[in-house]
Amino acid sequence: MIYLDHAATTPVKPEVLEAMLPYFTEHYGNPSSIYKVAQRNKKAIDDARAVVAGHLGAQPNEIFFTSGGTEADNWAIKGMAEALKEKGNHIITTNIEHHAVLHPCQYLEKNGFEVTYLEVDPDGLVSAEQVEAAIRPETILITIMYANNEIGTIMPIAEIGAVAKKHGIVFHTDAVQAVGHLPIDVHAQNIDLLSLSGHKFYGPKGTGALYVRRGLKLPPLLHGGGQERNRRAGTENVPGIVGLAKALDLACQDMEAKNAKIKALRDYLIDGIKARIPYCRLNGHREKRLPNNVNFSFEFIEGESLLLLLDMEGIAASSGSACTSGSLDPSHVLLALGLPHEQAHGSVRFTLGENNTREEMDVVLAKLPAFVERLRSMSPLYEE
Amino acid sequence: MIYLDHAATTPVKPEVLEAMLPYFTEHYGNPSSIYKVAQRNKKAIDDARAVVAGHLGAQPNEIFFTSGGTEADNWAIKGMAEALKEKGNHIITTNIEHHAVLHPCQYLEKNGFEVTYLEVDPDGLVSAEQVEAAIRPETILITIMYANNEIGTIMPIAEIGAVAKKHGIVFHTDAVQAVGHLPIDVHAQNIDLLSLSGHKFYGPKGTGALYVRRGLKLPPLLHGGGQERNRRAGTENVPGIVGLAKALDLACQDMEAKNAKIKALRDYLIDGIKARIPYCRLNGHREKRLPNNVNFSFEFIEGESLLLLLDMEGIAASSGSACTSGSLDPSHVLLALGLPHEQAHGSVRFTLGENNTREEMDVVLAKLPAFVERLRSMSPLYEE
Amino acid sequence: MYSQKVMECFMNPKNVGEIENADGVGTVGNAKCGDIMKIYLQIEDNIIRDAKFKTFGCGAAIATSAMLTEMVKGKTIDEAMKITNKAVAEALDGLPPVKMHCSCLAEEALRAALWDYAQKNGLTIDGLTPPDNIHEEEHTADSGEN
Amino acid sequence: MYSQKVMECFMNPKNVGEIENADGVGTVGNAKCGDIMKIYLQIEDNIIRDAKFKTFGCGAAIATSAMLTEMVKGKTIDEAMKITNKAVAEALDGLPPVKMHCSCLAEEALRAALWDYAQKNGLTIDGLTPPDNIHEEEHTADSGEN
Ligand SMILES: Cc1ncc(COP(=O)(O)O)c(C=O)c1O
Ligand SMILES: Cc1ncc(COP(=O)(O)O)c(C=O)c1O
Ligand code: FES
Ligand code: FES
Repeated sequence: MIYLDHAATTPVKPEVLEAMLPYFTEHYGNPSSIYKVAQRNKKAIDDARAVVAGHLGAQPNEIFFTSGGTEADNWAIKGMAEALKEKGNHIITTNIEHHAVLHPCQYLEKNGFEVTYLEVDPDGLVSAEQVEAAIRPETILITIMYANNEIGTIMPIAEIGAVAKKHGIVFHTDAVQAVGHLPIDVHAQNIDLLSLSGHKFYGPKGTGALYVRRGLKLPPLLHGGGQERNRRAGTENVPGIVGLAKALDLACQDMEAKNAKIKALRDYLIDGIKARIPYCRLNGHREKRLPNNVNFSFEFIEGESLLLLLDMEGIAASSGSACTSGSLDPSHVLLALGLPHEQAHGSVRFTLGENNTREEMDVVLAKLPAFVERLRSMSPLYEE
Repeated sequence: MIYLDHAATTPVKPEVLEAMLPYFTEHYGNPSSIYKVAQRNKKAIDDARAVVAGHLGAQPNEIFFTSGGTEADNWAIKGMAEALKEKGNHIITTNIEHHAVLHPCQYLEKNGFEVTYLEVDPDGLVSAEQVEAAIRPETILITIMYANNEIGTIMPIAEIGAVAKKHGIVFHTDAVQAVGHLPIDVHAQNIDLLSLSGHKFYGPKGTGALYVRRGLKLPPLLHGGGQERNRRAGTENVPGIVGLAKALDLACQDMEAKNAKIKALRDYLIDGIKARIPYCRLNGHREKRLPNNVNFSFEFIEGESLLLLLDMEGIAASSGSACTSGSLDPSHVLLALGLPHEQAHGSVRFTLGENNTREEMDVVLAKLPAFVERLRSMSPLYEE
Repeated sequence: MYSQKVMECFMNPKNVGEIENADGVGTVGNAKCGDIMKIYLQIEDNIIRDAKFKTFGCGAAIATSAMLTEMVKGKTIDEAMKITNKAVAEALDGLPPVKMHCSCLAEEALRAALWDYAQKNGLTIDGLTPPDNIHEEEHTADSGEN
Repeated sequence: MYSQKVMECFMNPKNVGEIENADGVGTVGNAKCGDIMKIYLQIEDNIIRDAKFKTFGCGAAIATSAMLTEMVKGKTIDEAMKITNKAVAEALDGLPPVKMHCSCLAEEALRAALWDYAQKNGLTIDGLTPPDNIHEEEHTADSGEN
C-alpha cells in the first residue's frame, strides 16, 4: 500500500508503542492512588507533560491532556466563552476551520454568541489585518487554525497572536496539523490556548492536549474527579499520554531535515501532476504550506470515484471533501477558496509521511493521469 | 504485589492487549476514510459496537464510544439537560454519586437547574419510593448510579427504571462499576442512558461508552466531525474501542462463576477483618453489594497512614476518601452514610479482582490488625 | 464500503458513452450537488434497444448508471417503468445507506429520458410525471473529516 | 509521593507517646478535618528536655510530628520558637505541595504546647500568640476518585 493520508491519521511508530506497552499490563495502577506502583504512573504523566511543554515552549503546568484534538478544541472554545461571557459575546474565527472548531462556534451562536467567520483569500490565508479589523469591544476570543488540514495553508499565527495581545483578547489556535510538523513557540507567538492531537504525529488515537497559558481561567468541559489539577476529569489514559509524548519527542527530532525531505517529495508530486494532467488546480498556498500536503482539483470529475480507482491500485488518499461518503456536501474549505461546486467535488488530497519514497510518488504519477482521463471520459461535463 | 484496588482500575488482560495491537501500527487507517485499509477499521468498530450492545441487551446503534466514564456521564447529564430544558429544570440524583455525576449536576445548578440529591440510608441505598416521591412536574432526568464505587452498594435499578418509565422521565445510570461485573439488561431494567468505562473491567484506560436508547434526542457534548453518527466527534480510538469490547466480552464470560469465586474471597476478608479488629465497621450493604468490594472504617485512625503501611508490605488498597492526598476532604459517600468525620477519614477500600487468591487474603488478614493497632497507639483519639 | 458487485460495475462500467440521435435523453442532478447523470435511450417499437450514460458522481452513481442501463436494454417501456432504484441497488448486492440516493438519481434519470422520448413523440406513458430535479435533500453521513 | 526520609520517619517514628505531667501540652486540628496533633513537652531551665506526640492524621502528619519533636529536644524555648514548618519539611527532604499544611499543623502544635507552658508558668514568650485552631483552609489536590 502507498499510504498518502497522513493528515487523516498516522500509524503509531514502533518506539511509541513500545513506550506505551508497559502501562497496559504492568504499570496499570491509577496515577491518583497513593501506593508506590501507581506513583510510577504519576511520574510517567509528569514526564510526558514536561516533554510536551518543552516542544511548545510552554511550562508543564500549562499542559492538560485530553482525548484528542476535538475535545481540546471544544474545551478551549466553549470554556473561554463560558468564562468570558460577562465580558463579551463575540468570537472571531475563519471560514476554513476544522469542524471541531466550526461546530462549537455554531453551537455558541445558538446560545447568544456572535461569531465572525473571516473569509480566507484564494490561497486559504487570513491576514492579521483582517483579524484586527474584525475586533469589536465585545470580542472575547480569536480562534484561528495553525495550518489547514485539507489544503495545508499555514496561517500567520505570530502576527495574529500579536494583534490579539495588543487588544488583550484571548487567542486559541487549533494546531492539530502543525504540532510535530512545524516549530512552535507559544510565548513568542503569543498563543494563549493551543490544541493538539496525538495521532497526527505517529502517536495513538484518542489522545490530545490543550495548552492553556498560565493564569487563564478556563473552566472544565468534563466535570468529575480532580485529575489534571481539577481541570479535566477522568482517569488518565496513561499509555496514551506516554505514547503521545514519545511520539512528539520523536517527531521533533531532526524536524528540519525530515521536513526538507518530505517537502522535496511533495514538490515532486505537485510538479509531476501539473505537468501530466490538464485542467487541474493546486489548492492552498504554494509556499505557506504544510511540508506534506498536496491538494488538487481535477475538473469534470468527482473525488470519490478517483479515490476508489486509486484505492484499487493500493494508493490511499482522501477527498478534499469533509465527508467522504456523501458528495452532496462539498468541502467548506474548498468552497471558501472560491472554487465552484463541481471543482470542490473533484478534489483529492495526498498527505505524505516520513516513510514515503520517491518511487511511490512515481507510481502515483504513473497511474493518476489515466484514472483522471478515464473518469473524464465518463463525465457529462467534459467535452474535448 | 497484592493488588486490591480493582475498583480504581484494572490491568489490561493480555488477550485484550493482543486484540488491540494490530490497530496501532498495522491497521491504523482512519475508519471514516474510503479506502479499503480503513474499511477494516470501520468494521472493527462496528463489531465492537455489536459486542457492547449485546452485553447490555441493547442495539448496536444505541452504543456510542467515548473517552471514558467521565465523558459518558457528562454527556448524558448535560446533554439531556440541554435537550429538555424547555420541558423542565429538575433533576433527581443521590448524594453518593461519583463526582463525574455530582459535578455536572452542580454545574447545571449554577445554570438554572434544580437538583434533588436523595439521601441514602445507612447502607447506601435509595429506594424507588424515594425517587418517586421526589418527582415533580418539571423533573426531566433521573440519574442514579448502578453500584457505588466506594462502598459497593447496588441500587434497585430495575425498580427505579420502572418508576421513571411510569412517569415518562428519562433515566440515566452511571454503571461504571457494574458493567462487566453484574448482568445488565437495559430494556428489562428500563434504562434510557447508561455510562461505562473500559478500564474497570480489564480494558484500556481512556475508553468508555454511553448507551442511548433509540429515539432519545441527545445533543453532542463534543462537536466536530461526523463520527459516531454525528453524535460524538473526534477520530475514533480504534485500538481502544477494540480493546474495550474484547475486555467486556471476556468479563461477561462465566460471569456467574467468577463472581461466586470473588464473592467467597470478599466474604472471607470481611469476616476475617471483623473477627480480628475491634472498633471497625463494614461500610455499604452486606448483601446488595458488588462481589468484589470490601470497605471498612477503622476507628481512631486515619486512612492514608494505613494505606502507606499496607503499601510498604506490597498491598495496594485505597482510602474511602475521594481524594487520597488531602485528608481535609473526607469521602462524601461515607459522610452520606452518616459516619462521623473521623470514621469517614479512617476508611479503607479493598476491591478484589479475578486473579486474587485466598493466600493473598491471608496475608492481608495477617498484617492488617498490627497496622491498625500501631496507628491506634499513635492516635490521640484512642484510649484503651 | 461497497459490495464487490458495485466495485465491479464501477471498475468496468458497461454502457459508458453517448448515443447519437438518441430517442430519449434524460439529465438529472447538478454539479452543485456533485452528481450529474445523463442517460441516453434508443427506442424502437416500444422496446429499449440501447442505453448509455455519462455520469459525474461518486462510485455508487457510476455503478448504478451502468447497472441501470444494462437492466433496461431489451425491455419494453412499461417494463422499464417498473424498474425502481431499489431493484438497481439489489442488482448491485445493495448499497450503503448513505448511497441509496445515488440509485434514486439513476431511476430519475431513466424516467427523465423516457419523458423526453414521450414528449418528442407525443405519447403519454402511464405513471410518468415530468422530471423536476428534486435531488436536493440533505444527507448526513457517518464519517468525520481529518 | 513522599520522600524516603518522610517514609522513614513515618515507618519508625520517634517520640510517639505521652509525657506524664508534661510541662506543656498543645493540641491542634480536629477530627472533622481528619487531623489531630497533640504535642507534649517537658521543659526544664528554659530547655526542652523531652518531647512526645500523638497524631491522628496522614503519613505526612505523623512524619512531621516525629521530626518536629526530635528537632526541639535539647533546644531552648527561643530556639524552638524559630523552628518553622518549612524547616521541618526541609528536614524531611521536602513534602508534596498538598502536604505542606501538615507541617503547619506541627508548627502550630508546638506553639500551642509552648503557650500552654507559658500560661501555666505565667511567662510571656516573645512572638507567641494564643493558638486559634485555624487549620481550616480548603486544599485542592491533583487526584481523582475511582
Ligand atoms: C485541523 C484539525 N483540527 C481538529 C482535528 C480533530 O482531531 P481528533 O480527530 O484527533 O479529535 C483534526 C483531525 O481530525 C484536524 O485536522
Ligand atoms: C462510579 C464511577 N463513575 C464514573 C467514573 C469515572 O470513570 P473514568 O475515570 O473512566 O472517566 C468512575 C471511576 O473513576 C466510577 O467509579
Ligand atoms: S451520487 Fe453518490 S453520493 Fe450522491
Ligand atoms: S494532616 Fe496531612 S493531609 Fe492534613
